[in-house]
Parts: sequence; C-alpha cells; structure tokens
Amino acid sequence: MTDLLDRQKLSYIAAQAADARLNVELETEGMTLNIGPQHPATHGTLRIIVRLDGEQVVWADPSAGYMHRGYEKLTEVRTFPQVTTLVNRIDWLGSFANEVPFILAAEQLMDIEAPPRAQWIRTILFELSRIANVGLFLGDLGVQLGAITPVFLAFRDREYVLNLIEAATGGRFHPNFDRIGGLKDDLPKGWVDETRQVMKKLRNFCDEMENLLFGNAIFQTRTRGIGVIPKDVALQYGLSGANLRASGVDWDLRRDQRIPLAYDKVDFKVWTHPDGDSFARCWIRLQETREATKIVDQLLDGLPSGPVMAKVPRIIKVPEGEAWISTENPLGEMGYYVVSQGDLGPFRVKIRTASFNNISIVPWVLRGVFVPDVITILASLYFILGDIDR
Amino acid sequence: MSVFAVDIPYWGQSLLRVLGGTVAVLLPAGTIVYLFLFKMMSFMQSRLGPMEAGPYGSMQLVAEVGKWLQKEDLQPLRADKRIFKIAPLIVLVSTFILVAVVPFGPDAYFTNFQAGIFYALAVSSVSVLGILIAGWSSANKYSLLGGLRAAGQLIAYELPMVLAVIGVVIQAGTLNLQQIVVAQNAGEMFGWNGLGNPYLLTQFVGFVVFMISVQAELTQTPFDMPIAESELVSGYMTEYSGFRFLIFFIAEFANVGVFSLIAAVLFLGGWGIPFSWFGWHSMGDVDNWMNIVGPLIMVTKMIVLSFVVMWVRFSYPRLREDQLQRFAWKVLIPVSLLNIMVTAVLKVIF
Amino acid sequence: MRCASRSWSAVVPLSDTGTEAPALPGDALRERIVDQLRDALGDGLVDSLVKPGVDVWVRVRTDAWRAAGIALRDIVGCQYFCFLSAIDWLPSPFGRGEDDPTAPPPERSTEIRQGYTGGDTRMQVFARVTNLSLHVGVTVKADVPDDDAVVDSWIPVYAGANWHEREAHEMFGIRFAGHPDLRNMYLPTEFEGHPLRKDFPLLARLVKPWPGIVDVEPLPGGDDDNEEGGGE
Amino acid sequence: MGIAKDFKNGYLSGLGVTMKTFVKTVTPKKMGGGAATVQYPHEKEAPPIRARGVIALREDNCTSCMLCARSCPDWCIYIEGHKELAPPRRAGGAPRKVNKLDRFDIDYALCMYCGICVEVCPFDALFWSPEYEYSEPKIADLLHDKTKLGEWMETVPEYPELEAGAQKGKK
Repeated sequence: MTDLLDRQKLSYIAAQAADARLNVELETEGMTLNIGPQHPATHGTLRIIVRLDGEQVVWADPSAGYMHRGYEKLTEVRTFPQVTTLVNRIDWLGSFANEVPFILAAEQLMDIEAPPRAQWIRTILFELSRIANVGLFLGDLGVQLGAITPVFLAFRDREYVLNLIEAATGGRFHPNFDRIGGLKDDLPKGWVDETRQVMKKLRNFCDEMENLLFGNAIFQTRTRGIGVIPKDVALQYGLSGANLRASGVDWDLRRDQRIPLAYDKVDFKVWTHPDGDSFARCWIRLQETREATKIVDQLLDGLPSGPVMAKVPRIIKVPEGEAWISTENPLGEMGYYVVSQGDLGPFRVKIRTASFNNISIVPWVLRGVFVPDVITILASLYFILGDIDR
Repeated sequence: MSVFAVDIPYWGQSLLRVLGGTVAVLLPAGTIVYLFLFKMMSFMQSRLGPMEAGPYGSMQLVAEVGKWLQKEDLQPLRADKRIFKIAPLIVLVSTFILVAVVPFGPDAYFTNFQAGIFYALAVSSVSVLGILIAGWSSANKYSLLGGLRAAGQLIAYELPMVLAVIGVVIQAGTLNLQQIVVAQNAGEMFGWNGLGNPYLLTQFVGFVVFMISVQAELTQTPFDMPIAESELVSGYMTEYSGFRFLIFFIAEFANVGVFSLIAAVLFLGGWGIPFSWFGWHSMGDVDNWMNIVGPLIMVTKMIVLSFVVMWVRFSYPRLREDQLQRFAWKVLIPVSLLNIMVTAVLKVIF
Repeated sequence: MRCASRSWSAVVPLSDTGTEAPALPGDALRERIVDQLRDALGDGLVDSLVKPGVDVWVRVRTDAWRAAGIALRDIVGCQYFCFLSAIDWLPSPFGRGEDDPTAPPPERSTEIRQGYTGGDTRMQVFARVTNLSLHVGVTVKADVPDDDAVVDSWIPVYAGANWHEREAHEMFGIRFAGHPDLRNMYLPTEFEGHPLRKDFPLLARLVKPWPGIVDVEPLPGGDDDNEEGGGE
Repeated sequence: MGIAKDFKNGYLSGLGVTMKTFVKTVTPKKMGGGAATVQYPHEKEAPPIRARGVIALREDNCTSCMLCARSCPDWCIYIEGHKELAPPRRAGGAPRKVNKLDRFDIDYALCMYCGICVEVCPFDALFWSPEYEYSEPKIADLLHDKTKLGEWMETVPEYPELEAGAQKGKK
C-alpha cells in the first residue's frame, strides 16, 4: 500500500513542479487555470494558461503546438501537385480557399494565366468554401455563448454547400481540385441551378441567424463592448479579415489586391464597423456571408464558357524565383511565400495563416476580462487550430 | 379521514404517500426528459432526436439510465470523499420534500399545511446546499467556479421568487396551497366569474417574475452559468459520473417538473377548473371524480409551463455572471416589490 | 433589461466598390518606396529588386534590420505587419527521401544559392509589411551571420512580431536580441535541434523505404521462355 | 449606404425562429416539412457521381509502370510486377515482353483520397468510385489487394456530362 502512496506523492509533486515552472513568480492568492488542450471552447487543441483573481483574468498566455504537423518541412519533400493536397488541410473548414493562393503563386512563377472560365469557377468555389466556413462560425458562436439551437441550423444549411463542393470536386472537405494552370475538371451538369437554389437557402439561413442570435438582447449584452481591439493595435498585430474590418480598417484583399481571380468583375460591398468589439466581428462575418451569396449569384450569371485548363507540361518544373500571393480567406489573409529553385518541388514555402496573427493578440486582449468573456472573445476572433499550428 | 373505500392503517397511508410522492416526482421528470429534451429540442433544431431505442426512441430513457448505472462511479484523488458522495442526494431530496406540499385534487394531496407555500419556498433553497458542496468537494477548479456561481445565482433569485409569491398570497389571503387553488377557481374577476380568477391574469407581473426566477433556480439556459458547458466544462457536475451523475440529471429535470407544478398551482388555478362551470361554490360541494381528473389537469398545466421553460432554454444564449446578478437585484426585485404594493392597494380597494 | 449601456452606434458608411476601382500600385510607387528606404537607411539598404507589376524585394544589412522596420513603418507608411520568418538556403542533403537505400547515396550539390536580392550567408530572415492606403506590400530581407545567428527583434517596431520571432527562433535557431521570452512556440520545451533547417532529417521519409523504388531485374534466362517468371 | 438596420431588439425574435423550425420539422415530408436527418442504416444518401470514395483498378490496363506509386504523397501504393514473354501478336513474330502484375495494394489506412494516382496513370487503369461503406474492424484489412480493387470496378459510374459552356478542354 505504501509504495502506491509514494508513487502518488511523486506524481503529485511532479504535477506541482510542472505547474510551478509555468507560473514564474509564485502568486499566492491567484488561481492558475488551464483552459486546456481539451476544452469545448477551443476549436481543436489550444491551451490557454490563465491566471485568475476571482473570475477576472490577470494574465493569459496561449500555448499552441498540440496540432503542429510541420507543413513547411513537409512541403520541402513534395512535388508541386503533391503540395496542393497537403495544403488544403491547413484550414480544414475553408477547404478550397487554401489551395488557391499556393496555385496562384506557382502560376505567377511560371507566368501562366488560367483560362477565364477556370478563374471564374475558382472564385465561385472560393466563395462557397467561405460560406461553409463562416456558416459554421455563426452556429458555433451560439454554442460558445450557450445557445444550443444555432449550431444545428448551421450544420444543416452548411450541408447543402458541402454537397455542392463534393458534386463539383469529389471531396467535401479536401477538394484538391485546383491545378497549376486551371482546374482538374469542369462542373457537372445541373450544378449551376442547384447552386442558385442553395444560395437562396443560405440567405434564409443568414436571416434566421440574425433573428435567433444577433437580434437577441442577451447576445448583445454578452458581446458588445467586450474585447475591444483599437485600429492601430489590430494593424500592429497583423489581424486580418473580419477582425480587422471590425476595428474600422477598410481593407479587403479581394478588392484592394490585384489577384488573378474574378473579383474585379463582381460588385460587392466591404462591410466595416467602428466599434472593434466582439459584436462587430461577429456581425461583419454575418454580413460577409450574405455578400458571398450575392457574389456567387453574380458569378453564376456571367460564367464564361471555354476550356478549364491552360497548356501546361505534364511534369511541372517551376522556374527559379520567389512569389508572394495572399488572398482573402474565410479566416483572414492567407498567403504563401513560395521559393523555387527550378526543382520538381518548392525549395521553401512560408505559409502565412490568418489565425496565427489573430491569436497572437490574445495575451493583449484578455487582460482584465471575466472568464465567460474569454470564451466570447475567442469565439469572436474565430480561429481554426490547424491554421495556428500549421 | 381517508377517501379510499377500505380503511388503511396509518403506516399504510404514509407508505402510499411515499409511493405517490416518488411517482409524482419521477414520472414528470421522465416525461419532461423524453418529451422536451429528446424530442422537442430535436424538432426545434430540424432533426428527429433518438429514433433507434424503441418506437420513436421511447425506450431511450431506459437506455440512458442503463448506461449511467453501469458506468464506473469515479471519485477524484483529492476529492472530499464523503461530501462528494452525498451531494447529489441532497439535491434530489430537496425535490421530493418540495412535492409533498403540492395539492393534486380536493382530497388527493400528500399534506395539507396551513403554511404550504412558505414551506415550499423554504425547502426549495436546500438544493443550493447540494450544488455548493458538490462544486467544493470535487477538488477541481472548474467545479469550484461552477459551485460558487450556483450559490451566488440561486440565492440572488430566491428573493424575487419569494416576493412574486407574496403578491399571490395577498390576493388569495392564505398561505395554504389548497385554499389558493380554491380562491382562484371560486373567485371572479370584476364581477364576472365565467373564468374564475386565475392569478395568471390578475397577477401577470408576478407570474413573469416568478417564471424568470424559476428559470434561474433551475439553472436553465439564460441563467445556466453553473453548468456553462463552453466555459466550465460542466460546472459542478464535471467530476461526477455513473449513477451519481444520473441523480443530478434526474434532480435537474425533476426540479423543472415540480417548479412547474407549483407555478401551475399559484398562477394557473392548480387542479381545479373554474367552479362556476359546474355550479360549485366552495370546496365542500366539489364532486369526488375531481380527485381523478385533478391530477390530469395538473399534469397538463405542468407540461404547458415546462414547455415554456424549455422553449426559452433552447433559444437563448447565456448571460454573464455579473449581468445576471445585476438583472436580479436591479430589475426583478424592484419590479416584484412594486407588484406587491399595487396588489396590496387593489386588495384594499376591492 | 436594456441592452448595452451605449446607444446603437451608427455604422461607418461603407466604401462601396461600385464606383472606381482604387488605384492599383504601379511600379513608380514601388520605385519610390525603394528610394525612400535608400535615403532613410543610406548604405544600410544593400540591394533591391522591383519585379515590374508584381512585387518589390529589399535587402538590408543585418545591423540595420530594426532601423529598416522603423523606416518602413514611419516613412514608407507600412503599418500592417504581415509576417516574419526565415529561409535556410542550404540545399537539403537528404533530397526528397526517395533514394534507393541499397544503392550508394547520390551526391548532391551543397552550393548555397540565395534567391532574389542575393545575400551571402546561409540563413536569411525576411518579413513582409503592407501599406494599406497605397495597397502595396514590401518584402524586406536581411542576412543572418553564420557564426552567431543573432538579429535585432522587431517587437518595439511591430508588437505582432513576438510570436513570429519565437517560431523563427525554434525553427531556425536564430536568436532575436531584445525579445522578452524566446520560449518554443510549437515544440516541447526539451526539444533540441531546429527542424526547418535543411540539414534536419525528416524522419517520416527515412524510416520507411519508398514504395516507388523500381528495382528492375533482367528477364530470367533471356530466351528460354518456358521457365516460370522469377519476378522480384 | 449600408447603415445596418436597427435590430428587432427583442427576445421574441429568437423564440420565433425555434418555433418556426419546430413546426417545419413536425409537418410531414409530403407537405414540405420534415427534419434534415437521414436515418443512416435505414435510409441512405446517395453520394454524388464524382465523390472520391474508393479507388478501383482495372488490372489488364495496368502495365506496372509504378507512376502512381511514385507520385503518391502518402506512399500507400505497393506494386510488384515481373516481366514475362507473351505470345507474339502476329504469327512468327518475336515473343513480346509484357509486364505482369503480381501485387497491387492500396493501403486505405494511409490513403488521403487526393486522387493524384488516378490522374497520373497514363493507361487509365485506376478509377474513382463513390462507394464508401468499406470500413473494417481491423485496420490491417484496409490494405486492399488487386482482387478487392478489381471488385470495386463495377461500382465505377459513367463519366458525367459536363455543365453547359464546358469545352472538353485541350488538356
């Protein structure tokens, strides 16, 4: 019996030592809480060490790395076609949106231009993956704040979009449909009118979300004025996407950057909000989903006909050079810095993901916040773990 | 005096009362869990809910209970063993002793206290104790936070509930629940007694305050900080598993049932249908068949009220801790005090 | 219960893109940025490359790294910090892990070739910052001395560089002077070695032999075709 | 100008949505109601034609050129073949050297369904089939050998016609 006790004592001491190593100066009255790797509020395995004084956060430090798969190392041992399959697993919700910047960077290096129909279909699938990604955010936002119903409505309506992506590309989450120089295949018959109906359903879903969640006074008291991020801090930390536009910065890569997609042929609004609080971030994402459905409608009307693949050699050898392309992904600005030395595969790929910067502001924004608000702020920043850890 | 044909010795009656009490608590708990948690919630979220266990998932409850019973009953290493074990029982016991005072028919009641509602309100705060020691004894930071939140919340919402009930008591003129039911069914509103005098209409403000406080007492969603699953994993119940968690689960839904019963008695006229429909004037000339129909009416009123409670639970996000307290102290209590004053003045005038 | 204390704030009127597309950065703009940096840093700016209509790369001396950051932020007006990382220019001694273990390892060129705007050390740190009003971004590079890999930290310039530098430190072994806590970002604390260096082996590719290896064997016995094919 | 419309700052809007969904789910499917659930073992949802469920192998097309095994990112295709002499096509001609396939396994425990092998195969021996119900209790059984892959052949659908405006592009 006694050795059991000793082992328990040893493990107890080891646990305490591990804890002590974490909080450098031993606080007497503060309580260190692990909003740990396995926690319902983190989309995956992000651990936030939080030191509480009562229910108020004194000091917070997220420690990522539980999901680190070493993408940048893997890209160095793969050929260009193999990297696209690897890369659409980074932000596993906005599946197609991960491949596009990498393929555009490779095309810029080889200075190949995808035929117009391929560009239009790429933009349509890009917006569809945005709707799928942000649609789930709207549902998940409800769960973080305690409302159970929105998440089921979100999953039900997101299913339609996933079926569309699967019908066109073959894969629901990992389409692997983008090739250097165009697309793997063209759209199946009847896909365009199917998409139009789904867009109507999605607009109806956005209205439901607005009534169920955003119009609710409890939701507004829980999110207004919580986690305010002023404009200059957002710029310094490199926040992007809805988090940046919620702080009043009018910056949208689809409109402001010259990207060989079909965004310049489409008329859409860029929503901004002056408050910079959690409500603004969530509200902007809701408006962006509506804008995405409008974009898809306009793209479907003007879809040009023609080939879907440009003239590309069978074995792809990208000439030597460096390229940086970043697009407005559902989570924010995602970009690839591709360095190639004329080999079959890339020499070095720096993957700039949106959530990495979005979460690097958490230690700054969580100071002096209540525990329930930690969850609200994390939910409104909307990160995907694969994005942070790569 | 016993209503039953044969004369049952005293110990027989109290045994029957105990059995009746357990049925009166567990049956509503079971129906509420199946009807609302499994079926209604799923329909509200455009899904079908459990369909595999039995026709339309009716045996799902049996499956759940079976699952929990055979699960291992864990205790954390540094938990305070004894208190950890009895905490769920306290919460469940408070529901049973609460149902003892609810009248189901002219003669079908467990006890007929003169200070019925006073006893009910006093006893309903026993569950706070159970939740607090559950949170404290499971030696887990999340449970501690959950337990303290529960203590703060339940006490904060005890007060508006009591004040709301006082409005009813003033209007009924008695503390005895049986008399309140009679007062509602025999009375009349402004001279017209077609609908009796359900305090739902005359005491509407009291009803709203009471229902909001009940929602908070049951730690249901707008006020479910103690079991905030997205923050505290599952609050004070985090460390419980096996049949102790089952007791917590039953206690939670039994509470919904019993509080709806009490709300039905106080505001919807309890077991009675307006006496004027049958030409009765007072308690004396109520027929015997009411003892059978009474409980059915009580159950339907309970289902209606818990439907409202659950409907709110599935559509609302959660309040933050301090907002909840501010809402209780700054809004509910002043409103209920105002309600008492107005009722008292009207009582004197009419 | 009234909702938030403040009244509902009006939304900033939206910039609708209907009218004219904002001026996309021409090359003149990029030239101007390079000139601004040159007269801000003097000989700190070692090399610059403007790819017409694509992008602008700039290389600065290692000790002028923080000054370059400040110049970019204040003079050129790039307030938006995009990212900061490093490149190891040594070609990988393992190739793509697709060599035949039985055959002698093929020799690979170990000659270091830097990319755009040159450079003469094995490792380079590079960052990208963007000017939101002019819609133009700049990629700035600096050599990291081979002997002791130390570069000034950009935290006083861009607060967001904190995590990026921690990641570059653990992945490449570059120390950032002035960084408050250079803990490991992803890897466990007791992990030694810097994975993104090219000489760090990728074990997944070494542990398992490559199924694509084709060991061709001559046809058994050449012309006597009745003998059962030996195969593998 | 996009001034956000002022919200129905209400509590009832949320209740309205849940009640509307409740009524919609309760009305039977014929009248446009019904829940979104598909009760899997009883009702099955047909995956779209292009769904990448499993890879099927037409064995006689395969000349064991190893291109698919070499270009698979996960290294999950194992091929062994040997050379054989086949009877000459024309009488009296020289015997032809033909590649015979001994072993063609795809380990679906490793495969990530990216489809590079199907695309890269020059002899059209690999096809996609939307079949998805082949889970195994033991992970070792996920290694499908060439007979199993051959069985999947008949579940391979026809090539679907394309959307209007698609040009069978010059690949």
